[in-house]
Amino acid sequence: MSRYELPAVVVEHQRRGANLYELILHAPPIAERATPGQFVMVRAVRTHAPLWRRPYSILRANPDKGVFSILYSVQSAFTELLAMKRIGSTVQILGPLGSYFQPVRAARRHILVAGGVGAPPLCFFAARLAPTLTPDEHLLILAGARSSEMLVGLDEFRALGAQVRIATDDGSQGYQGYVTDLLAQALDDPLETAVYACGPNRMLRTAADICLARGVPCQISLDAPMPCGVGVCLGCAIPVRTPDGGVWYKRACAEGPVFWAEEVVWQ
Amino acid sequence: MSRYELPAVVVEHQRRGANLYELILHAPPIAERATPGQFVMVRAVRTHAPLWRRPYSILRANPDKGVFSILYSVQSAFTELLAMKRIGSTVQILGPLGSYFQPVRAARRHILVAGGVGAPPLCFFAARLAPTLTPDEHLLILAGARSSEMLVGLDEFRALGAQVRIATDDGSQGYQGYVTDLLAQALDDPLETAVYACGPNRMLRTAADICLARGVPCQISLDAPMPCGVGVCLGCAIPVRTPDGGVWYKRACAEGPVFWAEEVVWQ
Amino acid sequence: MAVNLQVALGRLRLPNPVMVAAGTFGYGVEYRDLVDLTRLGAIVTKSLTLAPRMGNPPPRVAETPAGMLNTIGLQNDGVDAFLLETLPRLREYGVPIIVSVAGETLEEYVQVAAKVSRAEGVAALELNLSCPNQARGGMEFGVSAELTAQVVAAVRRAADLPLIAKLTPNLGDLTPVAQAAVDAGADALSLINTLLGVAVDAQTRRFRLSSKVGGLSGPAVKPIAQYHFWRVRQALPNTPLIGVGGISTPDDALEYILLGAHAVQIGTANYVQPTTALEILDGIHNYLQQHGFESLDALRGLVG
Amino acid sequence: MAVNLQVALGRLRLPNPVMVAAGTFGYGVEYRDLVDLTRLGAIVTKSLTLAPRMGNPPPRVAETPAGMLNTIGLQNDGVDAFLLETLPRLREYGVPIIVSVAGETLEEYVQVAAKVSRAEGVAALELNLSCPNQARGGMEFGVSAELTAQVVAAVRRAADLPLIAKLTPNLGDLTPVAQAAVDAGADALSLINTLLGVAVDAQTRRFRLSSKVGGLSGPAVKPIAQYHFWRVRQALPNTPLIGVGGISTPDDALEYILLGAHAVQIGTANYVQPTTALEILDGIHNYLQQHGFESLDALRGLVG
Ligand SMILES: Cc1cc2nc3c(=O)[nH]c(=O)nc-3n(C[C@H](O)[C@H](O)[C@H](O)COP(=O)(O)OP(=O)(O)OC[C@H]3O[C@@H](n4cnc5c(N)ncnc54)[C@H](O)[C@@H]3O)c2cc1C
Ligand SMILES: Cc1cc2nc3c(=O)[nH]c(=O)nc-3n(C[C@H](O)[C@H](O)[C@H](O)COP(=O)(O)OP(=O)(O)OC[C@H]3O[C@@H](n4cnc5c(N)ncnc54)[C@H](O)[C@@H]3O)c2cc1C
Ligand SMILES: Cc1cc2nc3c(=O)[nH]c(=O)nc-3n(C[C@H](O)[C@H](O)[C@H](O)COP(=O)(O)O)c2cc1C
Ligand SMILES: Cc1cc2nc3c(=O)[nH]c(=O)nc-3n(C[C@H](O)[C@H](O)[C@H](O)COP(=O)(O)O)c2cc1C
Ligand code: FES
Ligand code: FES
Repeated sequence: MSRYELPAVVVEHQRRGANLYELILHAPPIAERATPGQFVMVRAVRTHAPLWRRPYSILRANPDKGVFSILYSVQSAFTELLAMKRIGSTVQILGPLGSYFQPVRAARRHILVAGGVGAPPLCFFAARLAPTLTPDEHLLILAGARSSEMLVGLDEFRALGAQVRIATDDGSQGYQGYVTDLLAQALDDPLETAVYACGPNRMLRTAADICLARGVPCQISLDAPMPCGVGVCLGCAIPVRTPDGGVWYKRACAEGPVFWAEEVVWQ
Repeated sequence: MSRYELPAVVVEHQRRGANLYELILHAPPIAERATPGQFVMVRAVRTHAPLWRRPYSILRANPDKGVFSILYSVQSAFTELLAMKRIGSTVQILGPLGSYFQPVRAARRHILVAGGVGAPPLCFFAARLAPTLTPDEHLLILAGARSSEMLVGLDEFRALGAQVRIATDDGSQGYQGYVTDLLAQALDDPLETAVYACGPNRMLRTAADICLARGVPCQISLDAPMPCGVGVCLGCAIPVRTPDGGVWYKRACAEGPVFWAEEVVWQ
Repeated sequence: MAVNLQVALGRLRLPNPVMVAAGTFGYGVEYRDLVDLTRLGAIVTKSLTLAPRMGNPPPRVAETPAGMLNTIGLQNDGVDAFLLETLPRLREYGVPIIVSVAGETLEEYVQVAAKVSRAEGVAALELNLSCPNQARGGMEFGVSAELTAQVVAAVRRAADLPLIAKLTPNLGDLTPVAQAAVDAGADALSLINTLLGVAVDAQTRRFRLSSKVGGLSGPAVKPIAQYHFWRVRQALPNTPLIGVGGISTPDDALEYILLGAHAVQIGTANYVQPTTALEILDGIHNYLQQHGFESLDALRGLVG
Repeated sequence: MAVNLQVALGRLRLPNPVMVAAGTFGYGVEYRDLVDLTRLGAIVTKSLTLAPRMGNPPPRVAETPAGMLNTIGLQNDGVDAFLLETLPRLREYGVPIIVSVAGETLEEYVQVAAKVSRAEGVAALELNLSCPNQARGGMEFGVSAELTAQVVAAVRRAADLPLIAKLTPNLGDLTPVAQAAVDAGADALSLINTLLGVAVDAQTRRFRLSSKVGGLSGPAVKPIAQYHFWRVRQALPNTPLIGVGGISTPDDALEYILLGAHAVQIGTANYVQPTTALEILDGIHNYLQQHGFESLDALRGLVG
């Protein structure tokens, strides 16, 4: 575990969709150590409201250039302030943090299920996974969003040679309906498949149910409010099954955000 | 009294000194009605901390172009956020507010005493006063600041044909000492003189004392915390003498910020 | 879908639930050029005392994280000047006028209330129980159930107007005071008034307020206000309650309504954005429409 | 000018006045790679109970304006695991360790305290009096002067360590409880713990916390914490007091010291900026130097 708390310079700040922005940050120690699925805690400006840092998944990292980036959508006060950051200014970064996606080596088909702004860690994961695949291994991306212009990272996924299937709530692109419908369909043949998912918790629960029912190994990256991000506040508790069949809490920020689907107790 | 609450677009945002910035805003109704000495209440971003709007004096106004500007120094949370505003973004403006400097028509010498970021309303006043002066009237600016690079508006004052004398605490430009020393000196001959002052309250008190002792009419623009700026909260109380010799409170935002020196009761 | 925003707090009927809080909107008329007064649910005036009051010396206000402290000290023109000069002007807007009544003695409350009740065009009285009680060393009336009952009962007898008791939060448990106020004849309760607070300036090494202690308000207090609101709601399920404290967005107001409020009051937020009450009114209207509620009754108390 | 930052709170001597508050810094070791633990005035551990506790279901935290609500529910590994596994690792840093003791019964406080007092390398105990009292329907021990006195006296007898009583702010007047704690043998007082608060999500129409009510902390509470601090300081001029609540800058800490604090604790701010305590320590040092104070004694209580 190597974590850093440091000011990172904004190298680029680009619009990446209807309401999506990519913030590229110079922070060599983090760029070097980031693993797909991990996140950073971001502090954009010195103000008491919003109070907490916010967690953002790492979208990509270039250790050679010492940069990494995050992708965010402007939703409320924090992201409104984040959107005001100019090139050359700094944001405070704490990271890299948390657990990461583990490639399932026994699988020959890797299905990445991305819901809305859940896509960033899967983009990063796909980018690191693709070059390691053997010719008989497949990478399938199932990307869902409310609407076409909320879809994230499609070009990147395609550039990696992945197959991409799309679902939108409003039918503006691809299948009209939930991305988990596409997952159920893809798992008609569940053999030698592994699933990696990130998105709204409701989607993750459905994805987990689908995979568990079919015996497909599945990793999910969970969302939880995170005051500290480093395991001290115990605010981000996720109920998990203990070996003796009971329930206890793990921390989404420390043991997570990526959990094995069978661990999680949905409430 | 015509006041407006409106979003104003940032037309320009320029560095004007060591830690000084001019924000030029498009807001025709305010540009048209602004009178020197008046201020606007500014809300830069939608956040709960800092909570209050901040009052800023109007530095200049161009009714033809529908723009006016304020000048500020970055001091704490509010001004840090203000400094992040980009051209094309908006700030909420409430104004123009408060009382204004009244040219003393009987005077032949008009002395404007500016302390630090107290200069903006006097710049505006000088700009409106200068063209109205007869050939035998004089405009003298006494500008003080902690240090040379904190001096504001000197070029503008000089461009108006005003005589400018400078005092800095550290002696980095002009006289080393308080600007009120320059005032006392200038009032060796107090005849047919009027004084208009804006700056830290301590400076204003000294200026008021000097003027009152010499029978020189003096208007001062006072600083006070201003939650509302429009006279409803009664937070900005300034003790003043009542006609019957007692003391009562006036509101810095409504009856002020510009008061006649003899009104104010210093505590 | 047409939505109905009218509310009834006992005898008091309001066109909508969004009022402006005492002391944060002047006497009402001050904002007339910036806010369409006719659309407000009600205007609560700044608290009135028998004689004009000068208030406390500056500094009277201090900004705090997401909040502010004030020690205005009840500066006001006195009830007579209000009735003579301000009320007639305010009445013209047709907006329900709730007069906030203050006092340092039981008698002062009664006298102010009696004068107001004889005037025309006042919709209700709100008793500011956070006033310092002269007889008990400046302790707030509202921290004592007994004093609260006395003030409410006495005003009840003196004034035939709907009566709102505004509770102070400066005690551990508000429910006995709330119960006492209702038992003594209050038609509705407003909660909360400001919380006692202190601020220090480390650079000048002084208190930030002339009186050292002041009243805390603003977004910062919302969780505390909602806690007290929720407890009083549980204790008095049938009393109309008015939620006050930290409201600045439609969601803030809706939270109180969900907790069981019949109406809300907007305080400090008026300073930040004078049009807040109207924006909240529009926001509540849209929320009801979007979520398919025909009136506030359907929403009230859903979170309990 | 050399400045001396050492402080003595009765028997408890600390290298400097800046501690991290219970429950906001884990057991201390979690931050070791991000914060130079050896420079802290003291580490207050998260509160320990007799048996391991699972804590409350999520959601456990909610952000509020300039603050946060929490309902962690005393999740902890239990005192035995702490003493066996964590304390030895923490001891290596040489930083004073203050163990926070929690309990749902008087006996639990005593047993936890007794176990800790037999361990090596603990500088003091802090009694978390905001725990729910099982025998009184979950009411906090600390809202009752009588219960507070009982807990403090019993722990005093059971454990020979400097004893800090940490007060709850959830009552109108803390001074009787403070007095009771000191009379019963507390060497020092920490104030305040979190304020009771509620938050609602207007969109989902639910409480934001699983337990509905939680504890409010962060910058928002500073004026309230300083009010209580100031009152207790006046009532108990000779008791060492530790200021807690809303501290995130050197000025915040200095304000408490000016009000008469011997030390301060940093809570919620650790989450926002893990190095806050060290930045505050440096800031206090610079302030003393710039303003020509040789020690904290010269500053303490200048605002009163
Ligand atoms: C491990 C992890 C990784 C993450 N990675 C990413 C990422 O890569 N990209 C990304 O964009 N986000 C990510 N998030 C989410 C991110 O941390 C923020 O929550 C998100 O950016 C919203 O921030 P905000 O402050 O603008 O909105 P918030 O204020 O946090 O609000 C979040 C949502 O709640 C709503 N909301 C706010 N206040 C209220 C209220 N009073 N009532 C009802 N609803 C309300 C807002 O409208 C918004 O939709 C991640 C979260 C986790 C836990
Ligand atoms: C009528 C009027 C006109 C004005 N016109 C102008 C103008 O034209 N230009 C201009 O720049 N300003 C003007 N001001 C002042 C302006 O409103 C702001 O107060 C100023 O910009 C500082 O804002 P801030 O929020 O950044 O700092 P604030 O947070 O308001 O702090 C102000 C000062 O207090 C200090 N401070 C903050 N917190 C603390 C603390 N806890 N302890 C001790 N000190 C603290 C800060 O360091 C800073 O120096 C005017 C004020 C009035 C009343
Ligand atoms: C400057 C100021 C003056 C106030 N004056 C009064 C008053 O005269 N009477 C009263 O009952 N409440 C008064 N209040 C309290 C408010 O009406 C309201 O109860 C409190 O501010 C909490 O609401 P808020 O958080 O929305 O401001 C005042 C509040 C402020 C900030
Ligand atoms: C998530 C969280 C957990 C806490 N746990 C404890 C605890 O176990 N014991 C305790 O005495 N105080 C606990 N506290 C209270 C803090 O120690 C402190 O008293 C309070 O947060 C006020 O300080 P602050 O505003 O600096 O956070 C906790 C606070 C938070 C935010
Ligand atoms: S966010 Fe604090 S423990 Fe996970
Ligand atoms: S700032 Fe509110 S009355 Fe002047």
